[in-house]
Amino acid sequence: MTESSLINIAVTILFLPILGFIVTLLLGKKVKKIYYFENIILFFSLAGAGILAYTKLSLFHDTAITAEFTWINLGNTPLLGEIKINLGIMIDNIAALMILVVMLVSFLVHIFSIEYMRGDPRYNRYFAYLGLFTFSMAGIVLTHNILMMYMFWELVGVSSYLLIGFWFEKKSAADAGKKAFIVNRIGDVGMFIGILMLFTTYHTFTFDEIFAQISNGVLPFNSGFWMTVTGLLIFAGAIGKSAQFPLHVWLPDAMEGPTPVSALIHAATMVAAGVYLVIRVFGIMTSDALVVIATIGALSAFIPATIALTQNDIKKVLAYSTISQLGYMIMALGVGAFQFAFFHLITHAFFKAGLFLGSGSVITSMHHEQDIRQMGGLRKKMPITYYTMLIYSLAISGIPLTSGFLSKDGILAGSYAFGLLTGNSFFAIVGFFVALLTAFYMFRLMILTFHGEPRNKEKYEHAKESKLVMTLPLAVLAILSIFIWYTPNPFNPEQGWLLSKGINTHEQYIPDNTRFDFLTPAKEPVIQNEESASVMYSESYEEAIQESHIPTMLLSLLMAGLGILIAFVFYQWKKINVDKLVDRFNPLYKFSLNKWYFDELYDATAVKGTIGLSSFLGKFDSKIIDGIVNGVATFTRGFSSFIGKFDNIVIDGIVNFTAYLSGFIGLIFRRFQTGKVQTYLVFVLISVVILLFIFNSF
Amino acid sequence: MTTYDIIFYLFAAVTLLSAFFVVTNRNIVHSAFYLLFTFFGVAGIYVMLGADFVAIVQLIVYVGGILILLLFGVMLTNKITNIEIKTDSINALPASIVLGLFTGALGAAVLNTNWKVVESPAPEATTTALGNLLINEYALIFELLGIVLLIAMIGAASMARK
Amino acid sequence: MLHVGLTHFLVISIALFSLGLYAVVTRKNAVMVLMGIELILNSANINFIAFSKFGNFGLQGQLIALFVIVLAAAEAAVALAIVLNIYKTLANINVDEIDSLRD
Amino acid sequence: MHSVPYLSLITFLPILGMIIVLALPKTQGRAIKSLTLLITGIQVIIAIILLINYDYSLGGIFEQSSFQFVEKWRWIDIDGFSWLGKIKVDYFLGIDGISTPLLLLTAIVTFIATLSSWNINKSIKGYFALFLLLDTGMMGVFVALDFFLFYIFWELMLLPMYFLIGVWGGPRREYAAIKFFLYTLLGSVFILIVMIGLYFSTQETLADGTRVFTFNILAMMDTNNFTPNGILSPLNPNNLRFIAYIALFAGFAIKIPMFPFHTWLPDAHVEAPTPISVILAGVLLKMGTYGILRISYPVFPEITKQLIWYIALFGMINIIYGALCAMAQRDFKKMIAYSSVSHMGYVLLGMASMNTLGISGAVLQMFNHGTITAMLFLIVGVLYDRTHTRDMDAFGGIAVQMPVYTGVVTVAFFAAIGLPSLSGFISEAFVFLGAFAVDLIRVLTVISISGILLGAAYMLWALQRVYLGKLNEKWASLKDLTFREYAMFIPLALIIIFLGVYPSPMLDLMNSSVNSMVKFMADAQVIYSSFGGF
Repeated sequence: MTESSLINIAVTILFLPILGFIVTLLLGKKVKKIYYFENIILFFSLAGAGILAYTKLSLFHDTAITAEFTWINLGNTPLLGEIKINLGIMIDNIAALMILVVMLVSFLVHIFSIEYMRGDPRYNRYFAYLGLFTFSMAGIVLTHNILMMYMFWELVGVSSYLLIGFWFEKKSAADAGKKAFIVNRIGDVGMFIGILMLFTTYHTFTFDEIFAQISNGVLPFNSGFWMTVTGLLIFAGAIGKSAQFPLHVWLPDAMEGPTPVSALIHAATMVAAGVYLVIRVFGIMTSDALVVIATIGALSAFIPATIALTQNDIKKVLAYSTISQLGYMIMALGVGAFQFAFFHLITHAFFKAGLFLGSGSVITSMHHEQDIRQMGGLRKKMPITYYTMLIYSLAISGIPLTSGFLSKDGILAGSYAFGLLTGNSFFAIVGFFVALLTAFYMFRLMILTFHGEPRNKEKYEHAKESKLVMTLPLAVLAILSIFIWYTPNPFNPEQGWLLSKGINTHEQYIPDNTRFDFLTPAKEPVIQNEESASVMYSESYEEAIQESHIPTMLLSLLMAGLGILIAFVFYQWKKINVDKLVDRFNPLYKFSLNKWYFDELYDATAVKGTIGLSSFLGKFDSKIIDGIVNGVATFTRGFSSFIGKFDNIVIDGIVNFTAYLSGFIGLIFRRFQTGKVQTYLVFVLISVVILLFIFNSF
Repeated sequence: MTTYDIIFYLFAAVTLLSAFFVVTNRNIVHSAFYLLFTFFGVAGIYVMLGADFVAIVQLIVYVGGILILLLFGVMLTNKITNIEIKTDSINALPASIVLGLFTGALGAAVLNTNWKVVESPAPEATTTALGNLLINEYALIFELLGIVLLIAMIGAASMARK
Repeated sequence: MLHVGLTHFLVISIALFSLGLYAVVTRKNAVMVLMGIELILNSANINFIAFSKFGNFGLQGQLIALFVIVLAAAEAAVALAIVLNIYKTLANINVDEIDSLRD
Repeated sequence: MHSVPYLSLITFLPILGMIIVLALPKTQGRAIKSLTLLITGIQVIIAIILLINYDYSLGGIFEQSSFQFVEKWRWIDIDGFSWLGKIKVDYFLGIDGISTPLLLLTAIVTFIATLSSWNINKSIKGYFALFLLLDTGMMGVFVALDFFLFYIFWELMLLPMYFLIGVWGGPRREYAAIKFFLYTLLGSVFILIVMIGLYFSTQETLADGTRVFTFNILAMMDTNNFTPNGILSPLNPNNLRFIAYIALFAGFAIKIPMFPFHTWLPDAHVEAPTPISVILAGVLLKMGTYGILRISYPVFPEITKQLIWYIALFGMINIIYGALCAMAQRDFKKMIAYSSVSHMGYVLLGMASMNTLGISGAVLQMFNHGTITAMLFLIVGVLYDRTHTRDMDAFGGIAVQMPVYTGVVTVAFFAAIGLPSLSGFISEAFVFLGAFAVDLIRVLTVISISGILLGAAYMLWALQRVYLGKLNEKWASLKDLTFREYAMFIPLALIIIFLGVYPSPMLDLMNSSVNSMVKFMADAQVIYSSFGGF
């Protein structure tokens, strides 16, 4: 297995899904069973991704494999110098792991969808879109330059648009797709500006070349401030895609799409792309930028968690939970706990995808009922779904022996250590508090759905366990949510292969004075290409992490336990009357139930403002600008008619007088005007005779 | 008075008298018949002037063609059954006066002019000479006339057909 | 009376011309107008031939007269077609009543 | 080597077609249409032949030797009148990397427009005769290198356009046609004035050593050719070059159309029949920007340099203003028309950058916008043909009824939004990359980028209102695309996708010329500054 064959595999798994997309889309009408083609392709992609990840991590562990070709070559240009745009593939450990996760989840969702979507009139097209999405996502993961990433970034947005609005007959679905795309675009605009700044400064889009130049001290506009700005602009893309505060509003609406799509795109992969992006460009984030990122992450973790407490739609709860968990990851990046962010990305991908698929299973058996108040008692009817979902819920709450515990604990430890090192313990506090909220709302969801008495008897009677094609993916994901895949020690992930070998860090490339002290390694990095985990942190940070490990673990366990306990007290044992509590804190409840009024706020400001401005400008254009044009025309016409009148009255007056005179004379001669040719001829003759006599020469 | 003179006056009288009747007769069919005599008279005058071929052509074309055409015109534009084919005249008085003056003026001009007359003996037969002229010096005009005739024929036919 | 010469022919020509003109000017019927025109053409022809004989121009005058005859034929045909057309359109060939030109 | 006068052929072939069309009897509608299709098809073939024989290394722009397929001979040559001086006008055609893409575009768009004209039923003969005349005018503008000739072609396309809108248009066609005509005529007057001014300021040296005034555009770029006292000569300290530049720019700006001269466009588009809208947006708008690149820029490099901030400003206004106005429209076609205003703003912005990226982006955007907007107007046309309304709120759920058509629509709309992998993205990205690199207009560029957000907003909104949602029962019997409509859409869609995935062929085509132009503009600053005054 050589590097070039790895590249070949990567290219193959990148382009297989687009082949699936094209074939399935074009033949979808004609061949009923064409969706098998897409599924088979996905299977091969998954196999390729498995081989790729395994080979990369075992054989080429320390090298990043890249391959590129020149896409656009403008040659040596007069003012800008050499301009060449290369596209290419980079496979480092992170990309290899990520592609595996993407393909795995994608494959499972494909399988799940075969049953879930059965009977849909656009069945084949659904799979085609999934293919398009998988292709775009693979592109994001495998690229070695930011332009290509942006391109696939947008393509992911489109496939998300198409899939959210898949049932476009429903207005809410079409609206949600549009909202998702546009809100994402807001972030993308920022990202695009960031890309412009990078390109203008470095004349390349390739990550490695940019990093190399930054290491040499070349900064945008030669200032650390602009480096921060550039980093944050790029991060704006992540805000949009990962549905971070303040652009998180699209994700809950995106739940209008089919549930497997929510699992794939809006839980596991696409929304994680933002995190992936920040990981990719982590090397250019200055300390200021990181603080902003961490703050955004913390807010995004906190706000949706509070909203999730009161939501009644099973998918909405999960959507807000997703935002919250993504906020965790972003916050982890901000506080420098880079590898835990990625770790959490992977574990979250599995258990959140599982949660969504599980909810999908519930929703199908309940005949498309999504309101948890109508459920209850489903545990007996759907045991497999129940137990798998229980595992996911434990994982997301951070209970030991699950994967979620490992990664979440790492993030909390990171923020704790950050607090220790910088004295800023805000992120740690938020982190722990959100852990409590997470445990609470997840178990609220579980209890309301599966425990207790069925609240809607009729639907309950018809509910039954889903078929094997649907439960199998659930089982696979549940198994993947167990700690054992990541580390042998369920309490210390650092010993696992994933963190010790799998996830390597880039170094930070920005000048020392713009980074956090703890991100400055004590010793010089050894060799450029050699990636090893210890490169980026200072020794003090290592110590702080060690120090915070035990307290974090205990505290987070406490929080999770507390959250679960409260949930049981409220909903299972009903020791406290929830309704009374709601009445008591009605404003707060309303605030949370209405999602902090973000939609209303944006509607009232940005949307109304833009539409107002546009309709104003539309009127302005047709009334004022066009009015001026028409006014000029009218004026010209008026002026010309005035001139015409002047002409008529004064100038023409003179003429008319002459005319009148001649008319008077004409009056006399009018009699001659008979219209009879012969009479004219007589006049001619008369004239000839007269002339003859006048000029007579005889 | 030679015989030539007598014959001349005869023809002149025929021509002018019949022309007068053409002009003054109120019955249009009669006018047409008088016109026949006028043409004969003119043809005679042509012979007097030594233009025998033109005289023949005059007879053939005018008498045989144009007059028939005119008669057809008369008959097609008036209902045959109702032979109220008399036509009035207008402007008779002023026209007479003016034309009188006009004729007087012309006549005065002709009579008062001292014409330089170079009598050329008329050739015995003009046909050959005219033919030569037509296909040599005047070939183009000859051709053009043919075209004009063709066009006139087509035009007349198409106009009358509508 | 003198020996018949150029002047005689010219006088006849003038007389014919005047009579033709009179017809053209005074007669109402369009066919009559055409007849007048024929008279005028004939008078012109007499002139041509007379000058041809007395002016020593050879046969050219006669030739022109021939041309005139040809053109007269063409003219008669076209004019009659027009008259017929007018008659069809207006049911009238009285020239004095056809005065649409006036308006 | 190129003994075949391809450029004359491609330019005057439609005239030949027009004569044949005029000779054909009125009743032969099919024959007339087929003939026009044949003629435009041959034009596409000629354009491809040109492309195959094109030498990518030659720059063009300012020297005749690096133009290709040049045809030059004396056309008007008057020396007889002493009071008039000598008037010599060349028949001078040639193409370089800036005009070739547009020539190709014109050929393609005209061909597609012919297909789309198939259901014209009102006096077919007149329509296609005018259509072909218009074709000649458009081709001529892109190949002419003599200002006089350029102007003739420029005017030549005005008249057919007037009639095509005024006779075959919608209910308010007379108003729209007059507005279009007067507006463009106003622009033409500006151009004419400047043309005459330049003529009397430029002298070309003939082979026998005498110097004569010239309309040769390339000669106008060479500072050696300026007369000392010419009114537009930089050698004249009291020259009026600044005013002339503004006038010329305004003349071209009307055609683009640049804010605030854009109001003829929505009216003309709304009233024009579909194929004419396609040509209007696909080709005619490009003439404005092409004129600026071909004439304003290299003839007045020093003033261009002074004014780039304003050009960029107007570009920005066009982008944002056009987008916001588009958002406010209910009329589908009007919305697309305003989107054209917005998209042409990118061209202006790219040109203002005066570097390779920006100008390449601008030229590419001209081409891409030509294809994309052609597709958009065809899309409206398809819907209008079937429903006879363009009110977006009257539709809804068309996607259910016409899935293939909606697929096409999605491709076109996303191309207009600037989705990567479709051609619109590349040109917009290049424009922004180029403009961002210039310090002076960076802020404007950043503001302009919000245009891609607004673009997405109005396009998706329209997509939703017309195609998504519940099917309006009124349209439950609509038929999906016909074979002819496939033939219109598929080539355009393929071009859009191909250039989105692999834009290099087009960029390579223009690269030498763009570089040569950038270099010329940069070098000219030095030369012109030596004249003083600036």
